[in-house]
Amino acid sequence: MRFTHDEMMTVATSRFIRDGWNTFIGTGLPMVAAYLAKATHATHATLMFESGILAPEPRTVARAVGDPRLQSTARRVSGMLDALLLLQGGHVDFGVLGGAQVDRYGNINSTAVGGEGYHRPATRLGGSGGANDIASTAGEFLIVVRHSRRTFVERVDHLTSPGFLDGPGAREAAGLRGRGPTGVVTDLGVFDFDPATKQMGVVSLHPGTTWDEVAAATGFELARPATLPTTKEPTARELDLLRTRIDPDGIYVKADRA
Amino acid sequence: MRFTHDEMMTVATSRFIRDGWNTFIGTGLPMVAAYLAKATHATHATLMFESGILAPEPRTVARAVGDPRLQSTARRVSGMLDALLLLQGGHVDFGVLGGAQVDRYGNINSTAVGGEGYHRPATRLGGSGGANDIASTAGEFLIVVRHSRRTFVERVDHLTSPGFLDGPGAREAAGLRGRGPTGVVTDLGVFDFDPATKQMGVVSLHPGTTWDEVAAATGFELARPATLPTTKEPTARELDLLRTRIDPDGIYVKADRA
Amino acid sequence: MSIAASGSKVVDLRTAVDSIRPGATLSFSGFGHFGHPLAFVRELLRAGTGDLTLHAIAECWPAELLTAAGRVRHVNLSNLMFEGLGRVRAICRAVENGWITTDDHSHLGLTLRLLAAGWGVPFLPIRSMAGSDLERIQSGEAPKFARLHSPFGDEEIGVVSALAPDVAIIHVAEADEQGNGIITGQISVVDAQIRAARRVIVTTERIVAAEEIVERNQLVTVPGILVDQVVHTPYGAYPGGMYGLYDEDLELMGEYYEASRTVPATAAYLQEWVFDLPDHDAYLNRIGSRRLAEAVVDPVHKLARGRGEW
Amino acid sequence: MSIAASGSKVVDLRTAVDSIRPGATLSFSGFGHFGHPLAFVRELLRAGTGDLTLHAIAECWPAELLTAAGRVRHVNLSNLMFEGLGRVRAICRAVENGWITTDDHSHLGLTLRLLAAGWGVPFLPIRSMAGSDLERIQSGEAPKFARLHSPFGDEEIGVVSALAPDVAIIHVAEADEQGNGIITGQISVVDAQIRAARRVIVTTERIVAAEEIVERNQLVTVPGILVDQVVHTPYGAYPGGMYGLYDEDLELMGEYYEASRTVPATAAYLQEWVFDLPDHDAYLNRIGSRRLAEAVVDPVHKLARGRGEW
Repeated sequence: MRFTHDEMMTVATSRFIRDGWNTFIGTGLPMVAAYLAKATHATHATLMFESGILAPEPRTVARAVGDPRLQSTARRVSGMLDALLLLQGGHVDFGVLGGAQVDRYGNINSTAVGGEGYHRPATRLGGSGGANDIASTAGEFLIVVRHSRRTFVERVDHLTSPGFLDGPGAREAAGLRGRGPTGVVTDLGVFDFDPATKQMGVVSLHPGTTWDEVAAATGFELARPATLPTTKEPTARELDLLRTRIDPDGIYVKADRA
Repeated sequence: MRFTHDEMMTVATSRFIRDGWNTFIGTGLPMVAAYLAKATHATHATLMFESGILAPEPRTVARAVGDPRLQSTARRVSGMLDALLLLQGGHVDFGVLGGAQVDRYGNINSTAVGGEGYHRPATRLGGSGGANDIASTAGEFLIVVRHSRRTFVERVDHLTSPGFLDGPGAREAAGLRGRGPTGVVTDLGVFDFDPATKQMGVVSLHPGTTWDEVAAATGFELARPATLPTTKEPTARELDLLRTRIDPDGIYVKADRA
Repeated sequence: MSIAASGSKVVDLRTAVDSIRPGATLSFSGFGHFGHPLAFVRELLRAGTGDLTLHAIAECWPAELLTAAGRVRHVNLSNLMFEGLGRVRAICRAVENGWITTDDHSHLGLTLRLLAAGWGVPFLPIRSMAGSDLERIQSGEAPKFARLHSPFGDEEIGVVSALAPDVAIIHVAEADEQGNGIITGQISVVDAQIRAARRVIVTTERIVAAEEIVERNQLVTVPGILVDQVVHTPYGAYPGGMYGLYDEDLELMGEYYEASRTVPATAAYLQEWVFDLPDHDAYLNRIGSRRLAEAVVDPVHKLARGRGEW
Repeated sequence: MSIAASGSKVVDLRTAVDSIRPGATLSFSGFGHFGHPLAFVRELLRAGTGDLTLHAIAECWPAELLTAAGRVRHVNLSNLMFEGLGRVRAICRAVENGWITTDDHSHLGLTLRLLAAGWGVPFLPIRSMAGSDLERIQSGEAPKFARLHSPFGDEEIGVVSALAPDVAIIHVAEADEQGNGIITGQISVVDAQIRAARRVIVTTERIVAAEEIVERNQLVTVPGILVDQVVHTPYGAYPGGMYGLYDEDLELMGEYYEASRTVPATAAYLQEWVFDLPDHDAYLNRIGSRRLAEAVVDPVHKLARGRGEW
C-alpha cells in the first residue's frame, strides 16, 4: 500500500502514545497522530491542550488549539494557567514538540536563528510558548520535525526547550523533573537517545530511506548502527482512518491523491 | 429612641465602613452592619466573603458565609483560594474581626485559651480561619467584641491574628502589608489605636456607659482621656432599617421588643 | 496517569473506603454545613480505619465525626467550628485532653500548602502568618512556615511548605464516569485539594453521561484526569446540604451538636446514626423519603420550602 | 478600592483609550484568533499612543498590529505567532532589525510572573525555564528568573519575578456595568492578567443587567472589583472571533497576513483598515452587516455556517 512521508510520520508518532496516557499536544500533525492513537492502540489516552481544553472529541480536525471544535466537545475547558500547572504538577505523561533546530541532545530552538544571536537574529521565530514547560516537566516528550541539515544542527542557536542539555546528568542538575526526549520522528526515520550518552541514535529508517540520505540531512555525527531496521509501515487500517475519518481533507497530513 | 447594646454595636460598626470600600466580612453582627452601611452612607461598598462570594444582595439575612442566599444573589461565586488571594493581592480595603481575647495592641486570639498553652489549652477554639489573613493583608480592620476582663487581656494566650504585635514598627518588621486595626467596637464603647504608641485608647463611650464600667471590664490599663465623648446614638432610620429590613427576626442583632 | 484510565472509574462506596489505609492523611470537601462527603465519612467510620491525619481547612463535619470516633491522630488545620452552632466539641475536647495534636494555619496558609504540593513546588510565598503564633508554633511533622530573602529586591517574604494529603475525598453534584465533576456554587478549597492529593475519590449526587458534562464544561471544577475513583452517593452530604439540590437538616445537625456535649452522648449518637446502620442506603431509609423530599430546594432561590425567604 | 466604585464604570471607547499613557506597559486578552480586544487596539492606533511595552503571552494580534505601526518599544513574551498562518512578521522584522527589544519566557513563566504581581508576592516558584536560554538570557528591565535554595529541604528551585502591566485590556462576551465579566470558553490567561494589572479595562460584546450576571455567577471570570472601565464594543474582537458568538474572518485576517510581507503593504493595510476609518462604528460599517451576520455561530456547535462540520 502506498503512503506519503506525512502519513509515515503521523503513524510513527502515534505509536509513541501509550494507552491511558495524558498527552499534551498542539495542533497539526501531532494532533492527528494523537487521534489516530486513540482510534487504534491508545483508546483511553486523554488529550490536553495548553489552552486549557481537556479530552475534546471533535467530529472534524481542529485548526488551532483554541478551535471552537475542541472547546465545544471537551470534557472540561479552563485556561492556560490551569493547563500548564497541571503539567508542572506531574499530571502529563507525554508531549510532542516541533522546532526549527534540534541538536544531538534533543535540545530545541523555536525562538531565533542566525544573525548576531538572540538580540538581533537573522530569523525571529514564535518563541517557546508552552514548549519549554513541556520539555521541562512532562513525563517524557517526542520531537517531530522534518529532517534537514538546517534543522539537525551541531548546536542550537537558542536553547528554547531543554533536551538533555549538554549530556548525562545535566537535566538533573538543572532540576528538571521530566525524563526528557525519548524519541525523534522525522520524514526519514525514527530516532532515540542513548541511555548512557544521551546522544541521538537511529531506531529505524522509514521504508525507502537510505543511511546516506539520513547522514547527509543531519548536521551532527550520527552513529551508524550495525543493523538498520526499517520502520514498520502504516497499516491499511491506520491509513484508512487517517484518510477517511481523522484528516480526510488532508489539512495537516498530505495523502498522495495522484 | 430606645435601642439595645446589639443595635449600638451594629450601628457603630457600620460607621467604620466607607463608601466604595471592598469589605471582607463573616456572618453575624458585622454582616448586618455591612448591609446597614450599604443602606445608608456606603451605597457602593462591595461585600466579599471568604467562601468566594462577591457582592451578594440577599433578601433576608444569611446564616453562614456559604449560605445559599448569598450564593444565589452574588455577582460572582468562586472559592476560598480565589477570595483570599484577592485579599492578599491588595483588593480588600476593610475587614471585621472578632475573637476570644484582644490585647492593648489589637492582637487577637481565636485559637486557644488557658491551660498549658497551645498544645494543651483549657479551651480550644476554632482557630484563625481567614482572620490572620485579613489582619495581615486587608487595608485595615475593625475589631468587634463584647467587653469583659476575660476578653480584654494584658497578653493574648495565642496570637492568632496580628494587631500591632508588640508595638510601633513591629508590623513593618514582620512584612505585614495592611495598616492593622484602626478601631474596636464593643458593647461599651468605641476605641482606636494611638498612632505613636499603637496602644488602644478611647474614642467614645456608648450612651449610658461610665468610665468605671469600661475600666473594670478591661484587663489592661486604658488611659482615661480628658474628655469622654458619647457615641452618636443610632438614628431612627438606622434602627428602622435594622428592625424592619435587614435583621427583622433579630437573628444576629437583638432588638428590645419589650 | 490515573490508575483507572482504562475505563470507568466507578466503584461502590465500600471499595472506595477500603482503599484508605490506617495512618493515611486525608482532606475532605465541604464548607459550613454544605458539600461534605458525609456518606463516605460514615462508611469510613464503619470500616474502623484509624490513626488518621487530617489537612482540614473547612471540613468541620468530617473532622469532627472522625475525631469523635477516636480515628484521628493529628490535624493540620486553619479553622474548625460549626457556623451558627458553635465549637466542634469532640475536636476541642480531644485537643484539651491531649488525645490529638494540631498544627494551626491561616486559611490562606494551609490552602497554599496544598496548592504548592499540587503545583509540584516545595513552597509558595505568602503575606500572612508572619509575626503571629501561626509562624512561631510549628507542631506538624514538617515545618510549615519560613522566611526567605527575595532574590529580586531587598525584601523578606514568608513561604509555606508543600503539604500533600494521601487522599482527597470530594463530594460533587454531578460527575461522569471518568470523574469530571461539577460543583454548583462556591467550590471551597476543592481546587487546591484535588491538585495536592496523591489520590482523589469523588463521591457524587448523580453520575451523568459525558454529554451532560460537555454541555457545561466551563463548570467542571474537578478534571477527571486527577480522579481515581467515582462513587455514586445520592444525598451524600446529608445531613449537610448541597447547594442547588438540598438544604442542610438543621434538626439532625443540631441533634449531633447537643450530643457532642458529653463523650457518652456522642458515642450514643454515633452508635445510632452510623454503627447501627449497615450502609448508606440504610441511613437514607432511616431518614425517610419524606424528610429527604422536604430538603429539596427551589431551583431558583436554592432554598427548601419552609426555610424562609431567600 | 476601584476608582469608579461610586457607580457605573461604563465609558466610551475613546475615553478608555485616552487613559493609556505613552510609555505604558500593557497586556491584552486573546488566544489564537479569538478574544483579542481589537476594536480597542484599532482605537489605540488611531490615538497615536506609542513607546509601549507589552507583556505578551498569547495576544498575537494586538502585539502584531501595535508593532506594525511602530508603537512598541519592548516585548516580554512567551509566544507570538499566527496559528494556522505563520509568523507575526511585523514583530519578527522589528526584532531582526533591532527596532524593538524582547525578553523571552515560557508560557508558564510569563503567566506566573503576572500571577505573582496579582498575588502581591515578589516571586513564584517554577519547574521550567531552568537550564535553557530562557534562564540565561535576561533582557528585560528587571531580572525574570533566579534560583533559590528551598528552606524546606535540600533542593534548588527556580523562581520568576513579579511583573505587573500598567493596564490589562480584556475583551469579554458579557459584563455588567461594574465590570463583572463572563468569557465563554477557555479564558486564556485573563485570570492572571486582571489580577496583575494596576488598571483593568473591560471591552464587552454586550453590557447586561446585573440579574443576567447573577444567574451565571459561577462563570464570571472577571470580578468587577478589579475593573476600572467598561466599554461596549460589539464585534470588538473582529476580524478575530468570540467563542460562542462569531467566528474569525479568515479572509480579512489573511489579508493582513499577506500585507505583512512588506513594510509598505503593512502600512497600506493599516491606513485602509484603521487610520482611514474614524472609529469602530465606521469599521463595522465597512465590514458590512451581511459579512458580520455570516460570522455568527451556531449556538450548539459554536461554528458559523459554511465553516464545515464541527
